[in-house]
Amino acid sequence: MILNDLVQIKTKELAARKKVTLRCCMAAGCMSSDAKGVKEQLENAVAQAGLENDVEVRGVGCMKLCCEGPLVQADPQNSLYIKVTPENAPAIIAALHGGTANIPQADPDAAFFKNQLGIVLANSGVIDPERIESYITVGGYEALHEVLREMTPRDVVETMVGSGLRGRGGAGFPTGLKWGTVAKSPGAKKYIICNADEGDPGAFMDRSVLESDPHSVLEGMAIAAYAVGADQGFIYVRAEYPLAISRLQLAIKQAKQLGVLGSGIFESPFNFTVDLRIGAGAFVCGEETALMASVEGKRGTPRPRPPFPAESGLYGCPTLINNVETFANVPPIYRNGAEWFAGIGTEKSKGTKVFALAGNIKNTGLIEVPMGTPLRTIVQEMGGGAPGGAEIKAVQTGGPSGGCIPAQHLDTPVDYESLGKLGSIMGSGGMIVMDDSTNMVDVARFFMEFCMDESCGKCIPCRAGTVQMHNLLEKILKRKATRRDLEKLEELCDMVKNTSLCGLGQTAPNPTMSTLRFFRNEYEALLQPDKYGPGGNGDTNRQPAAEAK
Amino acid sequence: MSFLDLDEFLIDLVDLVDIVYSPVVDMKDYPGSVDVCLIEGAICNEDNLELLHKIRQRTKVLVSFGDCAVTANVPAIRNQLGLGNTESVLQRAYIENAQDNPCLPKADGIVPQLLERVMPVHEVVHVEHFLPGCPPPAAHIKALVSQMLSGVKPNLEGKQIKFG
Amino acid sequence: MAAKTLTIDGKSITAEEGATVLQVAEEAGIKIPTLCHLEGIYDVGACRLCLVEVVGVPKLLPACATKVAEGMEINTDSERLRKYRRMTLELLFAERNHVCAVCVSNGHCELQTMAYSLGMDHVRYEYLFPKWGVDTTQRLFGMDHNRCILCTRCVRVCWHIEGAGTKNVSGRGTKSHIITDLNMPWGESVSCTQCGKCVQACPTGALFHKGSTAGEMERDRGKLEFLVTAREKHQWVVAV
Amino acid sequence: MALEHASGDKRFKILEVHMKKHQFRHDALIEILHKAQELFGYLEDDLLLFVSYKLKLPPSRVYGVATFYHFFTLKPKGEHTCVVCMGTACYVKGADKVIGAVQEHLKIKAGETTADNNVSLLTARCIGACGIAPAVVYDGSVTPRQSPESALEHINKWVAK
Repeated sequence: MILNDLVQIKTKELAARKKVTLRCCMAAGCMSSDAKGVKEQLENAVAQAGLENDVEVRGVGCMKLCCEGPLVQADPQNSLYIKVTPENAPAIIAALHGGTANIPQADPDAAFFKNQLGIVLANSGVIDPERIESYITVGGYEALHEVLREMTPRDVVETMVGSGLRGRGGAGFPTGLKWGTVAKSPGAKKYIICNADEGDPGAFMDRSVLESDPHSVLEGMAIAAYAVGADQGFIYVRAEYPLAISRLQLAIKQAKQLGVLGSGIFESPFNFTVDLRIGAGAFVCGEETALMASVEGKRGTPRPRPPFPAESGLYGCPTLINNVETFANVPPIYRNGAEWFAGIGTEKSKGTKVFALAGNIKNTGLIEVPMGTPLRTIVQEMGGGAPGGAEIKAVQTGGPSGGCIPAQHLDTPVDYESLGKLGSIMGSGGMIVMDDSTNMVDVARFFMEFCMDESCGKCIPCRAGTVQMHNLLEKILKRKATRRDLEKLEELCDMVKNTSLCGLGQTAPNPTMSTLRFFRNEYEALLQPDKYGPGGNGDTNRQPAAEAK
Repeated sequence: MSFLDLDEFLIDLVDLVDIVYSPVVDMKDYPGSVDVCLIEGAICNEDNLELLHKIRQRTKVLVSFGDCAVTANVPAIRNQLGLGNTESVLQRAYIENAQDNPCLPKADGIVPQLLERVMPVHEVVHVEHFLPGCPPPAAHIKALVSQMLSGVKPNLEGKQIKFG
Repeated sequence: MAAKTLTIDGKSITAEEGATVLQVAEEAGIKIPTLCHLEGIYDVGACRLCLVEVVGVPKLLPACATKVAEGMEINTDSERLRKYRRMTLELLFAERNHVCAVCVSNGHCELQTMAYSLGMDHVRYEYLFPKWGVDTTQRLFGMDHNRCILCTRCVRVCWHIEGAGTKNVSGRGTKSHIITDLNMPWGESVSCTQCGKCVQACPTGALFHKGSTAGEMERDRGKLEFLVTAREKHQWVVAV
Repeated sequence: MALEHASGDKRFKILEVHMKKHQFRHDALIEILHKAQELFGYLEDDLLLFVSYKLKLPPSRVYGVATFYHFFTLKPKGEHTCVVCMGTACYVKGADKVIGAVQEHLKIKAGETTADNNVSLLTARCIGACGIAPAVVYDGSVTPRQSPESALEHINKWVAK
């Protein structure tokens, strides 16, 4: 495999292009609404109309407007059909020659699409994720070639530092710095792990990337492996994502066959193999030390850091762990240069971020926007606001580790620092919109229950503390709690946050703390007078002691 | 009983305090304006609950006295049977383990209802001080009572705390 | 080996590279509370009692699993640490059924002793009263899950000193519990060598010699250290 | 005793071939449990013992891993499975009402199987289908925008059979 082979594949693919392309979304959301049947019927209809030479029916990855699926887009007509059924196929084909099909359509130029900037999702919904040729047509694996042939590992790390990319898994650690640490760590054997254990409930960005553009992740991993000196990579993917798993397996097989994975890639001395590890359902395995334990076939419990994985990780070797979206950002950075990437976004948060927009919002789906885009633009303009004329009450980001941002802060730009200031986190990119019918104490309880169930049980604050916090939240919701209980809850939040062993426990109190900060009145409205509290004499009319002071 | 282990300190104590209510003081109702109450036992039934509420209302300083009051201890082992354990507890005690004449005690207004859950005292009302121990050693009682009498805020530490 | 200088609670200390904060503090006579730590087996940093403050580090660090570094300024005792440690104990006492009055380890229990030293005179959280069983199927020993604090000392001695791997943790979160083999009654375990090291390691009354009644269960931790020293250093330090 | 199965049941052979593919490596334990569950439907004690014997791992380790992860089940599942996604997006769109209705209808709680072994009711933490919330997975097929009514309709098809 040399560059010329890539170019040849690309040329051949481009030459075979037909006049009309019908892109059918084949991501998990649309697949659950019979997208497969739609595609088959479209192919039949094309055959029946004798248009095989003019029309290509292409299965593609996520086309983003998930709530309206299955989606089909006709190009160059620029018609986006929504909620397509297999029976609609003949009408869609008929409409290719002018006229209109009596099928609901969405405006491909609406704000939902126009405000997006595709870096990670540039190929999503465009290329066929099951064909490596389709990825090569859009410049795939050229960055890897360039890196292997023209750059030293040190250059590669420096470019990454210069791009300003920060980890998309949640904490936002500078990727270049991480690469540099692993590269410098002594050790003959090093590993790369792609964290695809997307566990936040309400997040499906990584799933979409893996289903829509698996090769970009593989290419990103290969570039990272070259930079840090690793020759073995693992992708740790959730068992709940069968489609992503099968597409990854296919992608790895194709990449091996073509020689962009394996030994002596692009006739360089660089070897790199990637293996899949299928998770088995444990949220805590998103934590890197727990994830490594799981890759080693053990119980996925975290261990204290330091030592960090960069020094001592998988099997005790220096290990680089990045998440799916981070790796997917890598090829475009080397294709277009660090300056290009650094020119997008804000001062401290570069590039774009993919969000999974869901909850009480009109347009649910996948969006990719430049860092710094105001929340209001995302939920009101792009998301279309809450359905049925309801008011948006809060936006939850960061899942069980994040917080609820109230409507009055909707003008906050989305970047690591701004969200942190509001007691939330960027997280992996789940964004759940809540309307005014949402009970915020119940939301806090929902997330606490999640963390309680997902606590691995190793350290006491998380194992026993989440149970107590959950019970206190239930007590509040049942209107049985007093001010003293609320104080206990707040004290526990602080304790569990500061003493837990890993990120799960350290962030478990976040949803509770952020709702306490912005929606305290909802908690207080549920409290009962503390009849027998400090100084209490059983008189219900008496002011609680805390207020009397 | 451990209170009696205070020995000669009891004599000093008599001069300093009036004992107005106790299982061995002949008083039908808990009096008003009590300064200090040492509460023994876990809260197991409706009577305990009612009395505790009354005590809290009429007392300045409550001391949870002994493991049963502080932790609910052995009486609370029935909580492990889950909610609705009262039936099975009574069944076991008065029917299965009865030596003769098995029958459930029932007399409205006389036999108090068991609570669903046995609770330590401070789960029901605010408690100022805690003196655990099964029983609390006399030395600890003396330390606590002396501190209270001399007007300092009682504070037991390290060796002065004992469970079991 | 290079020496590192650091301060613990204001005291200047020179320590060997690679030593943990806990080891160095102990040598300097500074007591840091621990529960999951046990001499002779590797540390897991799970109980969080030994958390200390290190100047310049925003997070609290477990002394048992933190290596000393040059110039470290460590505080092992502060209002905040005392508060957290006490809360940790309260959470433990509320989690399972720790009834000291009827426990074999009453008076010899590390959990109980820790409660005294940290001034825990009552538990503010609601006791959970879970229903856990007692396994008395083993000929010599018993296991009372009600008193287990999941410190995993027994698991670690079984794996790393005895090498049998009979014990492990099953499940997760608050439902985790210690198992023998495939969660079978201890008496039916095929891999157990009945060596009793787990019983020596247990900090509470969860593992006990059969036949011991309330307050009778004392442990001989020295045996574990003796074995580890003998195996690793080939020195047989028999107490005289 | 665990080995006796190997001669009788073909599935043990298939499992062993799978282990061989992984060179009986300890770190392949989770992969092997996945395969075992795929073959047998659930992980019973004998099966776990077989795995531990073949991989030369203590049984306690195998059991500890099998019970750590949600995906593994040590009890047989019903003929049909209904997995209600309880992710945040599904929850705010009424997944709690869906599961409530199903629980009441089947008279079982989440995680349980009906007495006639017909339906297992499970919850998922998020299946990543938030765009079509609330989602329910009936016998492996993800179904969008469910309501208590549509869920019961689906389940009644199984019960009727």
